[in-house]
Amino acid sequence: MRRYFGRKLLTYGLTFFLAVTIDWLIPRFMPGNPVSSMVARAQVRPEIAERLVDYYNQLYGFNESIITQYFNFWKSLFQGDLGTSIFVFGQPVTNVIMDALPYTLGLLLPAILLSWVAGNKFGAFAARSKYLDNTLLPVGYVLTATPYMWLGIILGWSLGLKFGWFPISGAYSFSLRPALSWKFITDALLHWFLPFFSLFLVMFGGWAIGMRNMIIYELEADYSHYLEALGAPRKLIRKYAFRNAVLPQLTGLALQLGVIVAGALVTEIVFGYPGLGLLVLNSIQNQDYFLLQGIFLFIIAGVLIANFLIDVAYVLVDPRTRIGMTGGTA
Amino acid sequence: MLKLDGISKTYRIGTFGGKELRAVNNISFDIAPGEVVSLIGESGSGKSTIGKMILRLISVTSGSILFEEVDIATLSRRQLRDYYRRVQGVFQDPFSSYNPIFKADRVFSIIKRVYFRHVPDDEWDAKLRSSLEAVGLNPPEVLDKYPHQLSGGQLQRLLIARALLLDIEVLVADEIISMLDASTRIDVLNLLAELKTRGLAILFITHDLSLGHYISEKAVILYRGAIAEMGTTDRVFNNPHHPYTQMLMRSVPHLDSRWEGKEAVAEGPEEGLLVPGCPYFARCPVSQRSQACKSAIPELLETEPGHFVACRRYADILSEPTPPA
Amino acid sequence: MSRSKTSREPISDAALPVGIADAERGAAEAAILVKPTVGKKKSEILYFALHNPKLLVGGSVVLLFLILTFVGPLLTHYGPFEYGAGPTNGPPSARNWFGTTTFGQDVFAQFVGGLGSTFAVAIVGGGLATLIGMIVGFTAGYRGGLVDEILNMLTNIVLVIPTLAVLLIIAAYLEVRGILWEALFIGFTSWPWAARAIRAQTFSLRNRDFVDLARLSGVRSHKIIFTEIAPNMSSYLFMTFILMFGGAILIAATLDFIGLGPTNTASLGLMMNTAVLWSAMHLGYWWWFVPPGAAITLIVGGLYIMNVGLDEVFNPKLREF
Amino acid sequence: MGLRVENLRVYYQTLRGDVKALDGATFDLEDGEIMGLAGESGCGKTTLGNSLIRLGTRMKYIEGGVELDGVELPIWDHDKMDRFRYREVSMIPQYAMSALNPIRKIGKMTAELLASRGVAYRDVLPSLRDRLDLVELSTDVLKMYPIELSGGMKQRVVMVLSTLLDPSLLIADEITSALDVSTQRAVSEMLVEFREREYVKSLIFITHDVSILYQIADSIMVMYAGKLVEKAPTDTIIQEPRHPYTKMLISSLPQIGVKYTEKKLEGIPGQPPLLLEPPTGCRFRDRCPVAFDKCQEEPPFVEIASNHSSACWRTMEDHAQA
Repeated sequence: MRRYFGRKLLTYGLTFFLAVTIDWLIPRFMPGNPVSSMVARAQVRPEIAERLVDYYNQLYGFNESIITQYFNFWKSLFQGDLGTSIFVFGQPVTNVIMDALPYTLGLLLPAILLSWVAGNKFGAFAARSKYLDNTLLPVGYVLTATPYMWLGIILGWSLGLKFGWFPISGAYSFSLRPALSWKFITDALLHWFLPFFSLFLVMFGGWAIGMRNMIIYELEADYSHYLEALGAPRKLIRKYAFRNAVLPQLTGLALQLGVIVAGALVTEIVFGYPGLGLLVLNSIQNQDYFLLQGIFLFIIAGVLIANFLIDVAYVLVDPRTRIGMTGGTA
Repeated sequence: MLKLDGISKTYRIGTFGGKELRAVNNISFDIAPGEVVSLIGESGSGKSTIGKMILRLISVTSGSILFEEVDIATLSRRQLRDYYRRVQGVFQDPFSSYNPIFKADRVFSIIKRVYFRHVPDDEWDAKLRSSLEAVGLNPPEVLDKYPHQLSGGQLQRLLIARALLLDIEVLVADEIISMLDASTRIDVLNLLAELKTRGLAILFITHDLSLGHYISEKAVILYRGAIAEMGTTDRVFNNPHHPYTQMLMRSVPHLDSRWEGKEAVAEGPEEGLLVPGCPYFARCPVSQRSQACKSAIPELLETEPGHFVACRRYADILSEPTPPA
Repeated sequence: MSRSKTSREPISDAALPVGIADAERGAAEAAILVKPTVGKKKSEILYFALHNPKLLVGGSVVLLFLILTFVGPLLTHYGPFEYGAGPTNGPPSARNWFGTTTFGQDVFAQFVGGLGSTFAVAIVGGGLATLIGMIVGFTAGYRGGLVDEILNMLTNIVLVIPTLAVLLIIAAYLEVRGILWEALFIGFTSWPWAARAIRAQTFSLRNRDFVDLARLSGVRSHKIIFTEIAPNMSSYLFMTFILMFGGAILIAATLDFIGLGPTNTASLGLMMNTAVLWSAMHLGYWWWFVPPGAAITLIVGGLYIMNVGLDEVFNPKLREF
Repeated sequence: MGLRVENLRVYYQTLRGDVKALDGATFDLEDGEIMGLAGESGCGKTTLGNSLIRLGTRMKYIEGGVELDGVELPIWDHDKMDRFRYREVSMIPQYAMSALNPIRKIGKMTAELLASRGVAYRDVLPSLRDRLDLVELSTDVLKMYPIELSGGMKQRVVMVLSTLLDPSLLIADEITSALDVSTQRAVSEMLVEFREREYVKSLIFITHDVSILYQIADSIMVMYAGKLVEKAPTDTIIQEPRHPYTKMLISSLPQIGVKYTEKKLEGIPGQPPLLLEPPTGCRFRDRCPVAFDKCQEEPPFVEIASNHSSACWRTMEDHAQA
């Protein structure tokens, strides 16, 4: 058991280290110097611009040797100091991100979990008969082929604008202040629903197809045939097949996280939902490099942690990995 | 001609070390020109691993394989190519030995391109036809056909014909008939026996004792990677010394005598795991199972001319002149 | 190194002559996993391909958009970004089939231009991803041992890193971005999926005896990969490319939508980006944002369904009858 | 009262039409009888075995009746057969080593399976323990996962599981072919013990290895290309087979003590026919050394001596003159 997690931690540690290095390297090797292009946009007279460039270089330590820059980058990273944001002037990057994070997580976590459970149940159901298979499955394929943002726009336009059931921008109406009042919560939920629903639908299609294929494969496995030969009821056979088919879907979830996070960011942009997605868009438009780098690190850390949690869940759920590792074979 | 000198093969399980699995443990025997040696062992005995090591498909962990006194591990790519002109192999599953999306006779065009590039086509066709007929195949029936259009027996014979084209001296036959039906199996076996009369040395790898007895002059009985007993086939089969061989003789279903007594199920420790003493210790019924058996690996002793046994029981007796009880 | 057990399996699961194989299949058939194409006659595969509904539907959808990419620009005499092609925010009309944007640009022209760039990015990006996937997959699958270990770790690392986050950094600093940059980026970040699939298939083929037989005939290992293993997987490689192609379209659209796509050419993602920025959704200019998204969904959906059809053609086990 | 099978015909649906895998089988099986079912790959023995309990996905029932202990088995109807499965007829499959659900403890799976068949695990536990002892497995196997057991152990668990409800007929399909010689003998002897202790009333033991049948079977039935060829008590089949195919098959089996140099054995030339369009008349006709024009007509599978039936015009002739 220890060796299994040891190897996993090593991979994730290496990945984080590599990601942080990329994050630090890119600004240094890209054409043009971030500070000078930042100052140039301020359109000040040349001699002032020059002093500004020195000031910032000195402030951000660009003038020190590469190695020391790298170390103090790591040092500041551990102190949680990711530099100050340009877009939200003067605010430390960490605070800006911390404000936006709850919205993204509030959107992402329920969408992932609910779509995973519903998708698997639906996929198993669709594999029950040929008729269901031919009617419901193409829907799954279309859903999973839809770009996240486009489904967001379509839902926003149809359910939001045309039918007017749901608000289509922002996290809560401007007239309200965040408070634990019932009124505010319902309003926030209404704003939350469309981005959540569009994320949910796209992921739902993917899990349904994955489960349908896995279940058909498991129903053809030897243990299913054996149970059938002993006259076991369809319900028991299908229950075992589902249990076995869910395991690869769990690893599938871990591998899809990168794509899902990207989907969440763009969906936020469509609905103007104040999460990391909107932050990304604004920082790109305002060339706020430090905020961008901060968001990059948060996303990487989040995905790695999620992957590790899924690995832990997998070992708990699948006895074979548990037994296999401890060399328990008789 | 081909000499195995104390060869072993160990596999590391798990990426960073962890358990070590010894599939083959210090095996030594040799194959003389024109001699048929049967290598008999059950699954997990390491017999196929030995076959693959001789064909240099897998590396040897320790010890060396000498072909005409030259260690094959030292052969360069070009020398290896010449080695394959004189030593060839045929494998167990006829349908896995052919690339399913090409015609079956492509195995011939591959060796033509590598070894007989400058032989004119008509001469090559004649050579091909004669080797096909030599293995009892009728050329128009088997040429220009996909593997799935031919039977297991025909496919194996094609491989033997391929080996004959290279006019090899040693053929490693790894369970080549175990997947054939009883009726076609015996014809391929007879074919091998006839090749022996043409001076071909064969290492016949099998788990079936009766096949081994039918065709070979020398028999090597393997158990969990080590030689249990070795010698001329008659001596080993008619007068087995090692308890494992005796148990095998008792368990093999005959067509003329029924099993007597009872045979317990043997669930020894997991295959290949490093066992300090005699590998057969866990299942050995012999009463004098002494501490010596548990601690040291018995070496191969010659109990009678041309008959070797790896069992502690014979070591003590041999030191005294009287024959075993 | 997996040790093959020499269990005396009387029924070989490979393709015995059809009559015998099927007669004795019984339980053995259920245990057969996805197998590379068995050397069926080419005409037979073609026959099943032409009669597979999923393949036909998916294929024709993709073909339709491909034709539209070439024919489209001839049908409209406006450039994708040309102003004054019609009234601002005009709904679809005879003059502007897909209506116009807030700047009076012809949506149909943008749409057709966008299609072209999306296909270009997807082909180059998807192709590059499949190529790298093949190189990594073949080497890891064939070589095994330590090489396999290292390549596997590399694959897992690239797989775990959210590619979008990496692009955030690169694109933010890159002023001028063209289609080629985007395609290269997609190719270099989405290959792990292909590598994993090809590695698994190569590993299963490598243990087949015909690879050992080729080695016994003095054939060198890279030649074995390309003359013995790869041809067996040709259908598999084609299907992997289709998935990579579809994936590339989706990623490209996402990048363009965030504004990290090419700055100088029209693309479906960019159309949706400008539509959202100028709140076409809030104002109800559906003709501005429906076509680009619909095109992507139909193309990628068509590709996926085509892939399922191909899988049924090449892998008879999945075929229900 | 045992098993009566009357002209059973089961085909395989393939893309190019129906493979006549089992083309009319008529035989009886008495209570307490262990019948060996022998034949080469492709002869239809697995198809016959499967059709008595569960038709595979691509198997198609054509015609024929099966009667067990006087009751007709509805083998053509998958759901109706459930009532008989496990209680009356059970099976040790060819894939026994991978037949256990990998993510379920063996005891738990047995309990759920029995519960689904309306049997309480508690009532069966004592006899389950005895049977595990018989197959030399300790009872803490019930608390383990299948991955923790070796192939041989998993197969013995399946042997116990399949016979837990004392079925009248047990079908064992190629259970010894993947085992080592020593385990092979032990497992075969265990099956005989199952019959002695009346865990099963009658047993069909399917294998291509005739010498195993000589050790444990009371009678042997040989099949060729989807047809029954000969059925007789074991000693008769081995010592004085009457059908040409059986004779050639037995004589081609190498035995310890037989050497190539002394007695060269003969195989059977040619290959079995493809069953997509099987030849008319006797299907062994092209490979049979004693074939004559009468063989154009299909020989019936009839009794040519007491408890000895065969399907060959030659054997009927000798029987008529004898």
